[in-house]
Amino acid sequence: MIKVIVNKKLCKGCELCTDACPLKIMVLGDVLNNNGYNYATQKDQDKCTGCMRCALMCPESAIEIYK
Amino acid sequence: MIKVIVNKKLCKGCELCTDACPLKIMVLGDVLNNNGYNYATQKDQDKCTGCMRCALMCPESAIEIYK
Amino acid sequence: MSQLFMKGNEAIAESAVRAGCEFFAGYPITPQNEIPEYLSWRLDEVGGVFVQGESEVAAVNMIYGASCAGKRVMTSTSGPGLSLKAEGISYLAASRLPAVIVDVARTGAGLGQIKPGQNDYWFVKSPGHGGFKTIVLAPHTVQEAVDLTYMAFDLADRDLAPVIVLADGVIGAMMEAVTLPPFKDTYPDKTSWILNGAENRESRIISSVTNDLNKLESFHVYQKELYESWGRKDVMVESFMASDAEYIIAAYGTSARIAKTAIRILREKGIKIGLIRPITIVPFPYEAFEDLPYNNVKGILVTELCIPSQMIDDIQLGVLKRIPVHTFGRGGGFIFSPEDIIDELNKVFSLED
Amino acid sequence: MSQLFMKGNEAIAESAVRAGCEFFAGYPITPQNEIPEYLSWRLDEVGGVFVQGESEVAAVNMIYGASCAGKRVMTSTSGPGLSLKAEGISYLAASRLPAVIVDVARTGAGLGQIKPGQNDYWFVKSPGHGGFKTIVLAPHTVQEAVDLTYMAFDLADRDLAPVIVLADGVIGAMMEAVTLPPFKDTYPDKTSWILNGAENRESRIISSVTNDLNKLESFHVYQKELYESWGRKDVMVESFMASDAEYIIAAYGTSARIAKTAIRILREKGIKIGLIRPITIVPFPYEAFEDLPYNNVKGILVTELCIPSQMIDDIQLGVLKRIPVHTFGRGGGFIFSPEDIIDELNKVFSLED
Amino acid sequence: MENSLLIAGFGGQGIMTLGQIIGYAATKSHLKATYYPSYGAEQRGGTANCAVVIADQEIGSPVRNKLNHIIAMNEPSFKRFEYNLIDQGSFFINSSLIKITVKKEKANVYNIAASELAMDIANIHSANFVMLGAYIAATKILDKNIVAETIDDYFTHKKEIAKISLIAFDEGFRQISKLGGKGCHDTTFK
Amino acid sequence: MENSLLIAGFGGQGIMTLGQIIGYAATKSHLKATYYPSYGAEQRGGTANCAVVIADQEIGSPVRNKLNHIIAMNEPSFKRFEYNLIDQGSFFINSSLIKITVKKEKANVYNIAASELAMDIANIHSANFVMLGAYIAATKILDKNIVAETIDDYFTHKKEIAKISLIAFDEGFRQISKLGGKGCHDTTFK
Amino acid sequence: MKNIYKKSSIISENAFCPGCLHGVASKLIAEVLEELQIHQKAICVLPVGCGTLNMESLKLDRVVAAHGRAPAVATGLKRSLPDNIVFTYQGDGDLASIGLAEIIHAANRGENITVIFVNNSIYGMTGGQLAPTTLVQQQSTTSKFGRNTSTMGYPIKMAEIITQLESPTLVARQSLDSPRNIIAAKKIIRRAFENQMNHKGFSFVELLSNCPTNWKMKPIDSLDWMRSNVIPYFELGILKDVEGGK
Amino acid sequence: MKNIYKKSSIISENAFCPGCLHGVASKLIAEVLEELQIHQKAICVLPVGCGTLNMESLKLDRVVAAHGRAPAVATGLKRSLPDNIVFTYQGDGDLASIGLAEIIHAANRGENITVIFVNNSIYGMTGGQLAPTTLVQQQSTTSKFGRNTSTMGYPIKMAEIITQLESPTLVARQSLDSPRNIIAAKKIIRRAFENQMNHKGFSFVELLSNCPTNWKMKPIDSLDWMRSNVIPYFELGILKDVEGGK
Ligand SMILES: Cc1ncc(C[n+]2csc(CCOP(=O)(O)OP(=O)(O)O)c2C)c(N)n1
Ligand SMILES: Cc1ncc(C[n+]2csc(CCOP(=O)(O)OP(=O)(O)O)c2C)c(N)n1
Ligand code: SF4
Ligand code: SF4
Ligand code: SF4
Ligand code: SF4
Ligand code: SF4
Ligand code: SF4
Ligand SMILES: [Mg+2]
Ligand SMILES: [Mg+2]
Repeated sequence: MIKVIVNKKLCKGCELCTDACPLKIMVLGDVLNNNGYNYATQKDQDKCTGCMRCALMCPESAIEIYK
Repeated sequence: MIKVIVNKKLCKGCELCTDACPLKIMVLGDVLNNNGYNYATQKDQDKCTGCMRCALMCPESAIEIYK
Repeated sequence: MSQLFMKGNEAIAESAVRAGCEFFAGYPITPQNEIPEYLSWRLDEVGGVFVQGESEVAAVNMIYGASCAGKRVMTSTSGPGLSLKAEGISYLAASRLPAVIVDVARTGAGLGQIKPGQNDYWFVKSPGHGGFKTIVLAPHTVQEAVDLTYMAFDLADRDLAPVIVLADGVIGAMMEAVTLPPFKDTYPDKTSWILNGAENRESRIISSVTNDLNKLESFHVYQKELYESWGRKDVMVESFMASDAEYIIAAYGTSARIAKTAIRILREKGIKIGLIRPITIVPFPYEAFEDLPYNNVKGILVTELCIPSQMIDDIQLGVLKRIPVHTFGRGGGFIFSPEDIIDELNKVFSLED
Repeated sequence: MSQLFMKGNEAIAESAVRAGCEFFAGYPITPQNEIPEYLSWRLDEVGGVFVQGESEVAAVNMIYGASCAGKRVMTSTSGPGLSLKAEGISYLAASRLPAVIVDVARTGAGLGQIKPGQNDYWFVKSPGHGGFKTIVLAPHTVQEAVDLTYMAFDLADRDLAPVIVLADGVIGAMMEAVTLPPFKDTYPDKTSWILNGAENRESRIISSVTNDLNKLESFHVYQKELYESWGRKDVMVESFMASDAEYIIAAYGTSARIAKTAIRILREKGIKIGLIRPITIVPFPYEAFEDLPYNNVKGILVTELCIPSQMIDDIQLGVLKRIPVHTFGRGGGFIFSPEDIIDELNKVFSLED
Repeated sequence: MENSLLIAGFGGQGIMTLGQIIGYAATKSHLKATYYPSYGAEQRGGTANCAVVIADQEIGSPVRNKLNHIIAMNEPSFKRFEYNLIDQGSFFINSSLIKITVKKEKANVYNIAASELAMDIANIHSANFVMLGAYIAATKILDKNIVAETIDDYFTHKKEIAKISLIAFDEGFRQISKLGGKGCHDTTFK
Repeated sequence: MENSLLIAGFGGQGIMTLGQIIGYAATKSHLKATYYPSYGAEQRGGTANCAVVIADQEIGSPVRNKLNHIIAMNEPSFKRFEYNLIDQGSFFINSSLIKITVKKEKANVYNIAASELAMDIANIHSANFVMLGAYIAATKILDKNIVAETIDDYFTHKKEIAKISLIAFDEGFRQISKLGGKGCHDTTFK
Repeated sequence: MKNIYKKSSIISENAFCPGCLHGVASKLIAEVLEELQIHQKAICVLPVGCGTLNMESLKLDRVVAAHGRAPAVATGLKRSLPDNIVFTYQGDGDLASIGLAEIIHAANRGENITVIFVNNSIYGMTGGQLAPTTLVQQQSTTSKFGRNTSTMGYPIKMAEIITQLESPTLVARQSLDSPRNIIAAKKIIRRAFENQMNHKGFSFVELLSNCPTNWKMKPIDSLDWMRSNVIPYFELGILKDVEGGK
Repeated sequence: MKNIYKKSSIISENAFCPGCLHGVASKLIAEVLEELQIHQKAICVLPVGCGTLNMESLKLDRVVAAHGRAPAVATGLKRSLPDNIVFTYQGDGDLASIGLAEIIHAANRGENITVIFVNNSIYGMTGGQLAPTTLVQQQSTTSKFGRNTSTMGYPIKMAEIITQLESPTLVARQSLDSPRNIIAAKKIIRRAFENQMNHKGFSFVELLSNCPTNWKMKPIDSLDWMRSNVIPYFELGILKDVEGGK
């Protein structure tokens, strides 16, 4: 099982992870974080292959992946 | 006939012309000019081929050549 | 004349265009970026030349070259960039080349902060090696920034010398209504000294070096006389509610306009206070301070957007310690408010007691 | 101690080595070339580092880096090079980095001439943007150049600040007997602030910028206090035959030693004349002029190897126009003689009448 | 008359645009005006703010710490400037993003759900104009039509934005005019 | 005692070497000394000169325009400095290159055919040491042996040059000692 | 569960704009230094530019150099502390414009330092002016109508210029636009630091980056623009790699 | 009799040391300008260095730039006076050390100017310090034991670096050590000025020169040294020649 955790405090809602995810399962949520950004979440955890593309791409190091 | 004239006022006695002359007929004289330099003269006018090497080489443009 | 609501930096740039600036070279630095940005397209429109230099060093030397060609030239920068231009400004002065240099000052030495500050006062008093001075004009409103920039070109051409317009981050970044001056259509004739090819005339040299030491010394004597002449005819100073004042605020640029608000508030309370505002930093209006009615004036507060005070010595050269002179400033890019000035006045002079 | 007959520049360089200078970066410029030339081999001998920078800008930033590492560092230059170092000096001051900067002054703004001059006085009073000061030490003999250079390293380390040694072309180029100081063997501990890798400690930053404006403002307040403390404890001034003097020559560096000869000549004629010689230009010895016995002193002549006078304002801040102050100088690289000074004294004060 | 306004919020909320438009409109109205953006490192992410002074005489300081009016677009700026408001000053609050209540006494507080209203109109980016409408309606410091004209001029090359902005402006104005309406309530003299 | 000497000539005539050696020798003799080279653009080709002051007390100015002694190695420097000599001052003239006579009155003039004498010894480059010998002999300002030692030290890594220089120095000294000898005549109080 | 990707412990919340690849460049450096276990010996010389923002977030010894002068500052540091790891982090305005002489001379001297060059084709920090690396026809606030080659010349290829010099031992260019290129970038950054550890001399890594704020694009669009405009002009790859060093 | 070689009328007695090839470089420029009949349109931007000595002897409009900044000054002049002929005359300390950024950026912008670069491998004017072009092992007053590549790097090849850039249209290197090379040098100088007349953009001519004074050699020995040391390192030839220009 793969677990992708987005640190909502760090996320700036840039969407680079959503772009990088080959399965397009990273998306921005509706809620703003303290800095005023819509932060990213993984919408379909089961599909995730743990390819780490999202995490590699994230400029904020906001994504941690567990296996 | 070739005439090589050294402007003794300009000459700094650097010997570059003496080095450049294939016939080694440019030499430094014994007398100092106003700036304290032994200036160059042509010692064997007849041999001169007018090749202009001496004049080309002279950093002071001190050598004029007539033909 | 219609009024336009303009950003200080852009107003300075447009004023330069109207003053006939034909060549500008600069390098980005906050808080003056709108000057090069504006001129990058505006000069093209009027047939002038804009070059973004690879550095401030290059930029100042580019205007050096264009000034040799007789163009009206300008460069602009802020603190760190002014340091890098020091050698070039010294060369301009020593080569007798007119140029306008705008410094939109920020706070702090080193990189400091891009926040406003009046931190370059000491530096502009002799902005480079070799012992020279330039006229330094210090606007306190956007309108004045426009007017002084416009005037700077004429002064530069008159003296064949660089002239500095010393603004600060507030003046550069703020917007305010201005009336722009008309386009200049006549300029001083420079054909007698510029470089444009030695056709039908002797060849010329523009140089800050000469092997003729007597000539060099004559130039130094000329410089001395020039600076003295500035003191006689180019001093500009505003006296604001100062004629009957018992207390004087001495301030220039942004801190002067803040002081004006403080003075209005205090005058409403019946306190006799006024402002003496140097408009020219060089030549400094020493006389305005020398000739104060010392029987009436009780004290002076020098307010600047920097710590420590940089203007105090100039003030004392006029005041000669005859009355107490205090200083008040904020560093770190903070801007004091009119209320802060009032508090300080109360502290040092117990004004409202 | 044995006396060595040494060239000023080389003596300065050797003194730096003995003061523990471990890193020097410079760029050639006359009349200080013997400093980098000497250090290029000498530092290697003592395990230090010499780097010829690609420019003065690079050189000052190299010593900035080496100072971050805790080394005792120096750079040297003359006029135009000092302008190019202005930004770096400002960074050193704002980043609280110790460094010694030697300026062997020449004449004229721009390229000027490599002949001696005391032309950088104005400039070294605030040699860069942002409103900072450095201590400025001005030797008048080769021995004093040695001693002040030696001391400069300690002052720099004490204040964590750049210190300037302001010599001139005469001091740099002349030879004179000197006694060299011993090699320093203890240095201040810098381990609490230098960069050497964050091993077993928190990581550190050395920076002239901070986003914490309060911290920046505190630094500005600290600067103010530092400069005030210099005024209290670091002022150095020589009073030469001045205690009973009716006439005072004010001069520093080479012009002071020329003045000494003039004074000896005049004293032999019974004229009561003396010299006040600022050894520190910053902090300036205002008190020496404030506290003159004004009932006795009739006038002051400021002599400098430059035109116009650059020290006059500082003198007036002490004298406050209580007695006549005249200035005398030569520009263009000319050196006045003792007789020239005497002539000028006669002219302005009718001394020998 | 001399009135100092501070507009504050996140970078990207159109704070600067608002300040400039008020300045332009004041100039058009033959009033004196200054606009001063607080520029600085803080612009990246953090708060952005600008100061606008409008007066009928020469303006001294363009930056004030005693404010007649505040338009706060987000919580951090709300907190930062709350105590700079003078007594009897007016506080315009984007209640969509600010959930704290004004602690300061003697303030006129206008809560406008600007972000939500803007979303209803087109998108969140016109929330600033909703606030502008409310501000003009409540303070009457400038003529509504002149402000509207100014908005139109400002976006002269961006007709679509001009249209949306004007709708948002009207909506904000309407909220105050109909006082007590949805998302807006007057909490004077709390 | 305070004595000012100026040495002047063409670049390349060893002017600076001479000045420095006198300074070293004075220091060795426990006297005060300053040496100041006139550096500058003029070094390329034109004249080179240096000032040497020797004294038994602290030296003020290292550059004087009233000179006790002048050593002139060529005509241009002769002309340039002639009038800086004080009355009763001494003028050492390389008469091989200087064909003008001293116009100044009240001067001790020593004409030494230094270039020629040097050429006789080895080459023209030691003409300066011939002058030095004459200078020391005539003025006795420094001890002959100390000067000779200093020359030896100065060229410590150039034994050949040291040797020639010392011979030249001796020759110059001899010229004055035997006063009135070849190429040297005393024209006091002309 | 095993953590297979986590934030490097030597960086904290950064101050870059959303989607700015400065964040990626910085985290790669942090990761590499940590992996090589040299973060406690490392000294980072920051530029003036958006890279300066690292001063709050990179937990290493750091110094902020004057604009363009990082290579000179690094020279002073490394010559003083030859056993530490000294690197510069510089933008394209900083390195290729005002600091051109400093970078070329540090490279030419073969200083044993590592240079990380973040090339985003623009002056980010000051609001989007023309950089020496701005692409032909690209708009900026000082080239409103696009870069005009006849007055502004062509984008400078720094890696190619550095390669011309004798001393540098590793010169490479990579891009940060995609996970695949980020992996390659990390690899070459690692090589560049290993080079320094092995005393091989000067290493230069150019990283193509973006500036969504001043390019006035959404971050994801900026990546597309990089792929279709930036990368084709600035070819990726290792330009010089002297095995064994000097 | 016909005069077949005479002094150009636009130079007078120069102030260089005896045997210094600065004299040759200067006279070639004078000859070319006169032959092309552009001396009355020409403006010479002089450097700080021994080239400054031309200020007394070159009878053209001249300006002395700050050390290293001649290309920036020339940019200002040429942009202001596009119909004049603007050229810089620079030494190797001036151009390749302190002024490196200025020359590369002027070249990169493709300024329509001509650069004459007199490379004598040393700082002449200031008395013989190490220059960026000083040869490996060559002694100077700041490299007493010879240029040590591990701390001072390698001699910089400016013509090669300029060639890397897109904009320059003519880049060449010649030597002044012999009559034959002097003829070749004159030819390429002529081409470089023609290039400017034809609005082809930036031309760069590097001329290998000597400094007998600071090399501490007799002038004729300095020529030998050039032939056996300098020329082999700095290859002669035309490195770039874009026909038709831009
Ligand atoms: C001497 C000097 N000149 C100019 C500036 C202003 N300045 C700050 S950052 C910067 C350039 C930033 O561009 P770049 O180096 O490309 O970095 P980026 O922000 O794009 O990462 C400039 C010009 C300065 N601080 N100092
Ligand atoms: C800013 C500045 N730095 C240094 C100098 C001193 N300086 C004068 S000429 C020169 C270098 C000369 O070398 P080069 O450019 O090679 O010319 P050359 O004399 O060899 O022809 C230097 C460093 C100066 N005048 N200005
Ligand atoms: S890449 Fe990172 S910062 Fe950007 S949206 Fe995804 S998690 Fe957030
Ligand atoms: S690990 Fe791969 S598949 Fe999973 S969310 Fe990230 S990018 Fe998508
Ligand atoms: S080359 Fe010229 S200067 Fe040199 S010796 Fe010959 S004529 Fe004289
Ligand atoms: S022209 Fe030729 S042959 Fe005649 S002197 Fe000159 S070099 Fe010799
Ligand atoms: S301005 Fe550009 S380079 Fe700077 S942080 Fe923002 S996006 Fe990145
Ligand atoms: S110092 Fe060297 S380069 Fe300068 S003129 Fe003399 S020989 Fe030529
Ligand atoms: Mg960039
Ligand atoms: Mg050279």
